[in-house]
Amino acid sequence: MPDGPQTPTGRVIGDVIMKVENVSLSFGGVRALDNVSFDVREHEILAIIGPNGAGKSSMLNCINGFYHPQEGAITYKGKRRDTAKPYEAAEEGIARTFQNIALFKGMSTLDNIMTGRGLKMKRNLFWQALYYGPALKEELEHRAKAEEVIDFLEIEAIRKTPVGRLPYGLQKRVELGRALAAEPDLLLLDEPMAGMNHEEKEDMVRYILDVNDEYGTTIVLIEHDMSVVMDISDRVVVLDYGKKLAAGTPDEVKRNQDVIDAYLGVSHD
Amino acid sequence: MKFRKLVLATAATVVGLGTFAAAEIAKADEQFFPMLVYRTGAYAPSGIPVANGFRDYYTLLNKRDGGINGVTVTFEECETQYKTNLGVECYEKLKGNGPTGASLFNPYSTGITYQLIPKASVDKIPILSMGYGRTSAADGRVFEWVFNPPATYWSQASAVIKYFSRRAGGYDKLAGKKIVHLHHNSAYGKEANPTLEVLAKRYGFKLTLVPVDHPGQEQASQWRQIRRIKPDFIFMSGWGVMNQVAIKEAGNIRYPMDQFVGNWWSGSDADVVPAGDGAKGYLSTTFHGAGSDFGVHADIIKHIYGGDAAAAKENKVGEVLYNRGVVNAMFATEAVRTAQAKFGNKSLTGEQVRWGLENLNITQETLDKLGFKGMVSPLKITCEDHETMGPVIIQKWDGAKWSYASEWLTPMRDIVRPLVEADAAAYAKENNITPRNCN
Amino acid sequence: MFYREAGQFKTTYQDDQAVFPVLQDKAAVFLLILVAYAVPFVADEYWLQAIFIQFLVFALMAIGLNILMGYAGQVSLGTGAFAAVGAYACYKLTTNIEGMNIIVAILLSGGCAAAVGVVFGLPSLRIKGFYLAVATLAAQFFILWLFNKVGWFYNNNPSGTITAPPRELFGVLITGPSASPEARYIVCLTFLIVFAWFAKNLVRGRIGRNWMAIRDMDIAAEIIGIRPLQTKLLAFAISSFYCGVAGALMIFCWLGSAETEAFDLVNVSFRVLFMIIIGGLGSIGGSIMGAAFIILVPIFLTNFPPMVGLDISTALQKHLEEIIFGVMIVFFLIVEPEGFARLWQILREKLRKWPFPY
Amino acid sequence: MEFLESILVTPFIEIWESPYYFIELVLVGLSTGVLYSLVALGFVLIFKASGMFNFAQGAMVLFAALTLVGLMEHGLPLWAALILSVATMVGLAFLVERFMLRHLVNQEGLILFMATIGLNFILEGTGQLMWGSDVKRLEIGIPDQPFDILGGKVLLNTFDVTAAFIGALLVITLAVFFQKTPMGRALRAVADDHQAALSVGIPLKTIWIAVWTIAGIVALVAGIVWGAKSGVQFSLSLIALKALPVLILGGFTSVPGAIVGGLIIGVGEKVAEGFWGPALGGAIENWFAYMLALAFLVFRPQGLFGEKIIERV
Repeated sequence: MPDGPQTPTGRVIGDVIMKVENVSLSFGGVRALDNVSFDVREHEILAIIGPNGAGKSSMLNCINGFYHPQEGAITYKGKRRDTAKPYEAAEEGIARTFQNIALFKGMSTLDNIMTGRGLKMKRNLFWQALYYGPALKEELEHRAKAEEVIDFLEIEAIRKTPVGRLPYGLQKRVELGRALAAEPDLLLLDEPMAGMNHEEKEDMVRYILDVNDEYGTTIVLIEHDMSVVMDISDRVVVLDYGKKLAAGTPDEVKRNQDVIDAYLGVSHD
Repeated sequence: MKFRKLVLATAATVVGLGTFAAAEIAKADEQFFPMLVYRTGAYAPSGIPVANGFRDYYTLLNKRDGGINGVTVTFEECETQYKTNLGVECYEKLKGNGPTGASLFNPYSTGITYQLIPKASVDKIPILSMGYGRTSAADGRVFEWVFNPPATYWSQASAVIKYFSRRAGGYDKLAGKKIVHLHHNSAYGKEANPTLEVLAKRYGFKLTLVPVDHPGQEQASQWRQIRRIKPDFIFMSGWGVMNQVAIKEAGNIRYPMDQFVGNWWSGSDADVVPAGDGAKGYLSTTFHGAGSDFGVHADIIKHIYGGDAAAAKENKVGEVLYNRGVVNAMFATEAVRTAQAKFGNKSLTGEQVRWGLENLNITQETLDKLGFKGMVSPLKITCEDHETMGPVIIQKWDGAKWSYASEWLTPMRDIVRPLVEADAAAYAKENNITPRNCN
Repeated sequence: MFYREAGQFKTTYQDDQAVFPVLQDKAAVFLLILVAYAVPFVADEYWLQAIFIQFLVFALMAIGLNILMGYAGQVSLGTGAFAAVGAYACYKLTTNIEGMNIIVAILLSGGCAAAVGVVFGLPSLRIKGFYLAVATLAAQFFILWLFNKVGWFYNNNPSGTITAPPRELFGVLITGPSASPEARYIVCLTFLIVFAWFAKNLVRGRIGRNWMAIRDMDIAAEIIGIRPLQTKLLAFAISSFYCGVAGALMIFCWLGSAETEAFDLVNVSFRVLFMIIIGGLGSIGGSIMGAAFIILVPIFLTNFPPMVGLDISTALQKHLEEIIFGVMIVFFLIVEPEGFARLWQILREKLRKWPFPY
Repeated sequence: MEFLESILVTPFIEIWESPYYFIELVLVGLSTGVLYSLVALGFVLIFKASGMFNFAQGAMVLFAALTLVGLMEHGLPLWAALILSVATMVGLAFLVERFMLRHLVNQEGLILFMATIGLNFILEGTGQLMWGSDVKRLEIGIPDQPFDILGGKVLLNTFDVTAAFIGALLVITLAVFFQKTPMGRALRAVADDHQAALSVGIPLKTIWIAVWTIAGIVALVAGIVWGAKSGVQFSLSLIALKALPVLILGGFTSVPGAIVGGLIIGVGEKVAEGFWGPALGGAIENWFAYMLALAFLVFRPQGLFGEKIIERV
């Protein structure tokens, strides 16, 4: 599937691929992010955790250009990206899933996944109108790629079903499929396991690890389930009230006094 | 269950559509007159009296005279709502009716007229657009199939300027006068503009064109503009609700009604009645009398309404646009009568009726005989001149009825005819038509 | 029973992505096209001239609007204006350029309409839903005003109307008054079939998916790399192109002559909107069915009473027609809000199973 | 160049040079604007309560006015005809709820919109079927006399002023009703969240009937005022189109937006027609209103009184 560097099992964490430096973001008077800094290394799985309203989703939104931070800088692959547009993020290889499913409800599973391939398809309007020759060839090639994703996520049976009719867990899976179809270098997952039962969670964890493992995709995820976070992430960033509380390996974070306070509700919640 | 019903309904629709297409009746010695009417929609207040006028006159011919020289008059209405697309449908639906097809069409809409003009020569059915439609159709050499007697918008405009000059005390007094043309912002409303511009140049009056968008419910700013200009005369080419609002607004700025002249589509009862007392003294052009005091009305009330004058009034008998329908129907049937003299007293084709129109010569005697004495001027159409430039007269609304307020005004042929010929020539060139020779 | 797809297996993705994957469908569509081409040999002039050509023109326009609204989710009420651009452009092209092929002229007119559509599509980046719909009314009113006001658009003729000049294709007259209804019908039919096919191709490929993505969730679409402005503008351009071509055909093959009034809001923009809502948003076939419904039902209602021998006055008949038409619209929306396209789908499902209940 | 000057410079000089003409246009614009607000309010009420973009509002104006004038033609005095007309609009509200809204709960906005177009046809057809398509004169006793102000420099009309006053009165009544009464608050609650409104025990059915009734009465008043001006006839249903730019400007759900939007559009189009019209060839009012609204929207997509939309994912 993706052309990224193939890492053997027992992945090698690479260089810093993205740097978040002193990012601040506010809406009106509300400060959603306050001077947050961290970095993401190639091939790693980085988890962002924190209580509700800590600014986790806002952080992801800043990374893929949906929000533009008022202060600070985000550098991705050596380029500033805090002022870029969302579609530019996609063009640079950043894909994303959403906390509240953001699938295209009127389209089938297959079409949803095919939209993920859109950036890689080049045939112009005239060929497309004819649906013949190069356009047809291209369409079929990408269909094959999309089918690989479908196989990988084991959603063959719902290929032609409009996603609006799928159960929640499957929708989450299709959304992951759409992100994967883009063959991203950096995958942002916003609570991929929220609202899932135990088995669905296990499946999802497996897919995430497989993606990371097989294709070397760098993953930044937001997750509430601590056991999952501690199990799969290489490093963890903790946000609270828009501020970075702590960062480090799961073990380090677990022992951090501020984090324990925040989670045990000393300060709030 | 629901689903099954739908299928049945669809099937019924399809079957229904198929059968009525085939329906066709043929009878001998009938002359068929199609009627494109608008009894509903935004322009219904104007459309209803016109349609009633046609209907009553056709019926009258059958009841009083037993048809035209024994040939029964038949007619069928088709509702256009003054819309072009429905006009096409009605035209296609009616053009083949009757034993010999439609005699002629009276579209009663500028848009539909334009639309039918090219078709007329192909389908060989003449168009009689009485006082509306394409002005340059007056050039019979190019527009063989279109007739627009007794006068066109351009002729009318020249007659109105003539009237203004008389009010001002002579053509030389027009210089420096301010005249506003308040017009419907459509092909119809703009029609008089070029002629007025030519006249403005010739007589040195200052012309201001003030358009009003469809439907014309809102004219406050236009009238404030007019108040600022303080024109000596206003000429209006309005239609539908625009007329009523304009008359009301004129009162609002205290504009003297006797300097405000509507064209012949802006001077019907429906235009002045809603404005109430404010409309008293309002002027408009016309080419036929208003009211129900003419011979033909007596016949209509007698033969159609059984002498019941109230029922006749209910049906608009005597209103300006009703009378227009009657006059138009008379022109149409007289054209058929003229053609019968050549082709025999039987059902005539559109082509034969066209000949009748082109040789139509309505003399004063004919008018007297038909009950139109004093209502309309004699008229003679020729191969070259499909318009005749008949005289125009100004009528005045006194709050209850219309009455003549000027002498008959003849349009300025020397100005209008060259414009007509130029436009006709341009049309001929654009559409690869070789003008015929009338000599 | 006869509508079985058992045994028709798809072995390639290409087969699987065909427009009509089921053999019977394919056959039915071919048959339908054949019948459509055979219509001129049986239908009389009234049907061809007043109804079928009108239907073809409006079906094309409905496809255009459906691309914009049904697929790209941008509500527009400017259809009439875009059609007018096509019509006036075609008039200017054919009357001012000697010997220009009429088909080329019509296509170029579509191009002009597309350009105008793009300009009026620009606000769509910031305005959504009904607000956009009302904003497109600005296009509707402004463009018609312009064509009415500026004499250049109608070659300064004093009548202010445009008239289709006679033009030939392969030696057969297809526009102007002398062109036979049959020839005009065939031209319009061919345009409709070809452009319906193009539309179908566009909406099942990348471009169509991008449109639908923008429609369903514009934020998510942008985040997976779909440029909202380009995608929306492309939808406006293609949609307006269709409307422009249909507008040109409207004057050149149907009405023959018109002023701006022929393209007004109620007669064109709203009418086409009804067609796609009744037909089904996001369905090419639905657009065609919707056009048929909106055009045929009033004609049926007008002709029905005389057909069964009822003699009622014209006005009464028109009022009844309006009321029944209104009731039918409401009824259909209650029974099947997703339009004929969905109804057709249900019918197909039933057919596949018939005569077995499951 | 000359053209640009005629639209960019000359009008402003003219405004400076003829202030009374300008004032007159503004006043006329305000009095028309109030009536636009009135029609727009009908839209806003229904949109707030049922998420329905009621295209039939114009037809309701026609229908209500036709009913009133039709009854008066049958010899009823004004007050009796008024009561019966109001009763008719209430009946209409019931019918709409029973046969339309009830079956269309939770449908998409566009479907609801289309349904109101169906209703539009029904009302236009029924109104004309019952009372005919003729233009009818409506005399309700509002004095119609021009009068001078500012020393004869500016001319106004008692009818316009009275009509504006009636419109303003109704608009204020409605605003108060929405803000202060329990019913009004309930309506606002429904607009914000159907489910929530249901859960606190407000029957949706009652609210729909109430709101359609109010919209019907608003339509009746609009119909009376416009009808007295130009005669009651089919064209009344077209004034709905004049309310649309007001709606975009003011926002579909904002009562103050409809009021202020109406005034802005009224004044804007009159002044534009008066000063820019001559240079552009006139009859620019219609598109100018839409262009004004459009230009405004591009800079402020949330409308006049809407809050800034923060998109979330």
